[in-house]
Amino acid sequence: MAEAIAGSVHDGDTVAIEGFTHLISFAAGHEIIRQHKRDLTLARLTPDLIYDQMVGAGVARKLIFSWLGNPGVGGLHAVRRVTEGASASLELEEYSHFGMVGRYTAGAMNLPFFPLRSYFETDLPVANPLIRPIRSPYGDDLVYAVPPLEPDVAIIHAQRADEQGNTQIWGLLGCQKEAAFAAQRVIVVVEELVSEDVIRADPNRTVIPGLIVEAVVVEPFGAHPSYAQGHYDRDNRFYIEWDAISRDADLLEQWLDEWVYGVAGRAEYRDKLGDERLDALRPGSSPSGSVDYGDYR
Amino acid sequence: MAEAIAGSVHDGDTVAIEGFTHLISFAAGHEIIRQHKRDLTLARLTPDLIYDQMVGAGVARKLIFSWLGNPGVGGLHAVRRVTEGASASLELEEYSHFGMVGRYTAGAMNLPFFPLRSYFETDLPVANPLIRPIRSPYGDDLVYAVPPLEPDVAIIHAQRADEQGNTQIWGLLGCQKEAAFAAQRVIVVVEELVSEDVIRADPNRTVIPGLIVEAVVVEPFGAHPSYAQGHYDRDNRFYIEWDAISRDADLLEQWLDEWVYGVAGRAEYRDKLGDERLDALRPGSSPSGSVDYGDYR
Amino acid sequence: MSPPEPVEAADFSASEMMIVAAARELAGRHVCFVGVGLPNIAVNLAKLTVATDLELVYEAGVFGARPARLPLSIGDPTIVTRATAVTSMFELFGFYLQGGLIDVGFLGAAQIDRFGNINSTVIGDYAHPTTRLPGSGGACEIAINAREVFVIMRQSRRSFVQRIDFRTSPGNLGGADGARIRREQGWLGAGPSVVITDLGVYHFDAGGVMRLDSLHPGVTLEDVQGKMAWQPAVADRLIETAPPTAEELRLVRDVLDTEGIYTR
Amino acid sequence: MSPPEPVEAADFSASEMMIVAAARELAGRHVCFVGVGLPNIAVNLAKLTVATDLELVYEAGVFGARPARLPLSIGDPTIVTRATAVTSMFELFGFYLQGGLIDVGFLGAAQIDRFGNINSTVIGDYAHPTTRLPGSGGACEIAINAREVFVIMRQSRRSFVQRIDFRTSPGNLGGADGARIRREQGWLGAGPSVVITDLGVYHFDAGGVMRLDSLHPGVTLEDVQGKMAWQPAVADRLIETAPPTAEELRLVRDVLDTEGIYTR
Repeated sequence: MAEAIAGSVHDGDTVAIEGFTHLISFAAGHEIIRQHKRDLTLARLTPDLIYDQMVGAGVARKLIFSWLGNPGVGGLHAVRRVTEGASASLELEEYSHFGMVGRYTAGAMNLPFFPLRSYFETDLPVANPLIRPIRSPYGDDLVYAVPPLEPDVAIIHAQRADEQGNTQIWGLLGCQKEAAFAAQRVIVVVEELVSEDVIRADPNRTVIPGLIVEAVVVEPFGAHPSYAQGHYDRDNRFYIEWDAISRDADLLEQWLDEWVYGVAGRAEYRDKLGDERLDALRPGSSPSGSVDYGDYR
Repeated sequence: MAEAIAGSVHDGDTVAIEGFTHLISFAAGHEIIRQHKRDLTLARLTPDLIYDQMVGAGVARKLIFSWLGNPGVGGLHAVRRVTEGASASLELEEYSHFGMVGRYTAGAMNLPFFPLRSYFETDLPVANPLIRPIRSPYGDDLVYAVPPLEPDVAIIHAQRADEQGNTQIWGLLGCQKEAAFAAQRVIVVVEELVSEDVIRADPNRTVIPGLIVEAVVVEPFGAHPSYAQGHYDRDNRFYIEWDAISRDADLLEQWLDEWVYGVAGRAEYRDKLGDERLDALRPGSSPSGSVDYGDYR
Repeated sequence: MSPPEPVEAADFSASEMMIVAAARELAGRHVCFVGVGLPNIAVNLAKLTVATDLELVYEAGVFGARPARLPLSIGDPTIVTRATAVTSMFELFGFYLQGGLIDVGFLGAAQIDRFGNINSTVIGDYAHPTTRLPGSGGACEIAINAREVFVIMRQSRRSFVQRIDFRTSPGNLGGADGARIRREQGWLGAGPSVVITDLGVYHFDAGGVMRLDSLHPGVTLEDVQGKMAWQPAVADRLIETAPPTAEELRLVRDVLDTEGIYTR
Repeated sequence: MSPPEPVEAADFSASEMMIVAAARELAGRHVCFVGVGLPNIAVNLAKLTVATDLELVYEAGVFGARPARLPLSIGDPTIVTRATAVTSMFELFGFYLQGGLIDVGFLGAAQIDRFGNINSTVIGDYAHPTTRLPGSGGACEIAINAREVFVIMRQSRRSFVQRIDFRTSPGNLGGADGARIRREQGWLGAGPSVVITDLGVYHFDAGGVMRLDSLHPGVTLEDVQGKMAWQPAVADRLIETAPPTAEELRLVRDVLDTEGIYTR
């Protein structure tokens, strides 16, 4: 991971660590903090705890987002500290969920804009002049457009990939695929490295082709406290604990010292969490069953 | 099938029997012929043999398409007879593949247009004035737009569905999903009706939700001479035979008499083909393997 | 089925009353866009009572969820396992919501005005807010594309305001012109149809203005007036919300939120 | 590796020469958009010889195909089984092709002009054609978005024409202005780079005009001139195409097209 981040993430880059609740690469976010990256623009529909930690650690100059919060718990306090009041210092570029999805999609498709039926009669196009009206060439329909978003780096956590980076995901898909295709460089972080044969057995399950992947990093529990469908549950306890930690800048700094700067990497973080806590997150089994692609020769 | 077609397909409708080489519902096309539907607008990227047969049988007034041929063999002769020369009587509305995909996508998404980087400096926008330029609201980029296509009926062949119409497909996906979401009514034709439990075991495999499905028809080998991944191979022999049949209007009429009008439905068609021919199309096995979604309680 | 037992007002919490009132409003609805928290419980209660055919679409990309436990986040893995379909967000927002398949969307709000316009972005000035709220998420497009919108929120002078600080999600706009503008601009949604608070239930009149139709048991009109920044329109026949039945409470407490996470 | 044996011109067919010449042109290319037929064999031959890292993207939605037999149609199930990824056509055309991941696209043509503009739509008038051809399929967007385009076609006075009847796929447009227009309009593709026929191999000069660079063994300049409707530009050093090596022929005949479906 250290090598992948050092090689692909540079100061000033636009970075997208995507994942809607599911498969958020906390491991990559922590490594970015450890490497003291600066002036990053962080893009993500739901900045979530990982961006709160990164903002708290001072790596970010700007957020591009659609929903800013600790889902089910409350606000992102490190972000609030630098966005509220006269001293607001973090730049915000704000859309709706579908606007962000449209931005990644336009980026992936090399389109100059993506049209959507949103934003009518709201203050969002006022707050963000990049949200612009566009008229249909078929009659009078006016819709809104968002511009393409092409991150320098997309970091995608997944259940498994092969060495070439052919990556398979099941469960919530968010907009990881769109973000990856939109990005200049893609880092894939997986629970499990598998042989090419495992991937080739079920090609419809492949979400990201190795073609666009720059690095594959193996990091079991690399999404914790987010989750990986079938591997472990979301650690909701930490989402609640973070509320108190993040309300106090000193506590947050202590937390970073202990859990990010204080560990060499994810293996140490896992050890520190301990087997008991991690084992408690493992779900029972619910197999997909197998389908037959047929052998045609 | 007879009931589903009688209930959902009306004279004058726009009908999309989709599928890119894979999963083309010949069974539905033949039933439409048997029921003497008239003045249909037939939409499909690749009209293929099924639309050649339907045009030959006189059900169609118009084609909306992007590639007109018998893939790997040659032309569609029934279509050519009514599109060439002074007596051309079939209306054509012509796009490129991506234009057709964009049309279905705009239909599915309730967008007034879909933008794409195609058609520059070609004669296609001249031949089809529905292909129109549109300027990006971000600088000078000019791209082309296609209008939404919302068929009255989409007919989708699939490997399996449950009784509610939750439908799973593996192998080539074409633009069946987009066509189904774009359509007013959806008929799903499947190789196999399965219990809800089979579908629910692997929710990422579901391509079409029962929510938008009007009828589920069970019709093994219903895509023949097209194919169903894992179930049977494409019957390439028939694609070659069709070339000679379709070149001669009388031969084509005889073929329809024997294989469409002359059988009550797909069961009789299968019997007529015979087990030997069908068995020869069955592939060996190539299982996908199973993934674990995890049981979270 | 035996007739529902009467239940005393003291026997349920304000959250439980909100959930039950919201569930009842879902009678006759077919497809619902679900967020986590109170709406999730309300929708599942409706499915067990007044709207057994209700289909649930979760923002995270899940159709036909069959959660084995109460989902604790909007993307809880329990809504994925044994669902009928899991989709990308492109498809969820594009094909399901913007495509017109959603009958009812639920929204919360930090501020609402009498026309049902909603702010969930900032309190104060946008560039230097006193409180930075989460922002739209999907709310903006839900407000525009869901056929109707249910709002669930607690009521106070700070939340029921004369003028919202930022319009995140459009409601009936300026009131009487709302329906016309929605129609002319080709929106799929007719806008907010009901607001359920801890004090009562509101619908909207022909002019697009919120009207108090029902007071929860034990709540007075004065209580309500004390917790909003305008003088509410009140129904000619203001009624008392029927309290939760024993069966409704049993379902909420013993089936849907056994740990009382959202309902205490 | 032993040096390739010389092979006599009589030992191979015109199709085999086209396949071998096309495969050699793929040296140094990384990602190729594949159609069925001759291009499919050429691309697979290149992967076994001059471009072992070549990645194949099939129009039907397949990346990393590993066909167990020669695909007989563009959507043959054998390209799906044991591929690395299978995608929708939305994604294939949107993310792979328009997204700029394709280095080389192959096109066939019914008519081509000296600037590499292609017609695969109609012969004659569009409304009342003498011959109705298949139309664009994906050709139009391949011509615009693939970084470069290889054209494979048989040559005749009816196919190498002064003026094409319909422009389905843009090449170098009017010639010298082609590159400028492509750049100004933001096209990803630089246009056609090579035309491989049954008689020879053409590239394009700085003015965007097709130039004969190589004659297949046994073909004369007069043969070529007799099968095109304009006087071709000819390379200063017109060479003879190196005939297929024994190894190239072995691969085509014994591995890629064992039944000789496309190569006889």
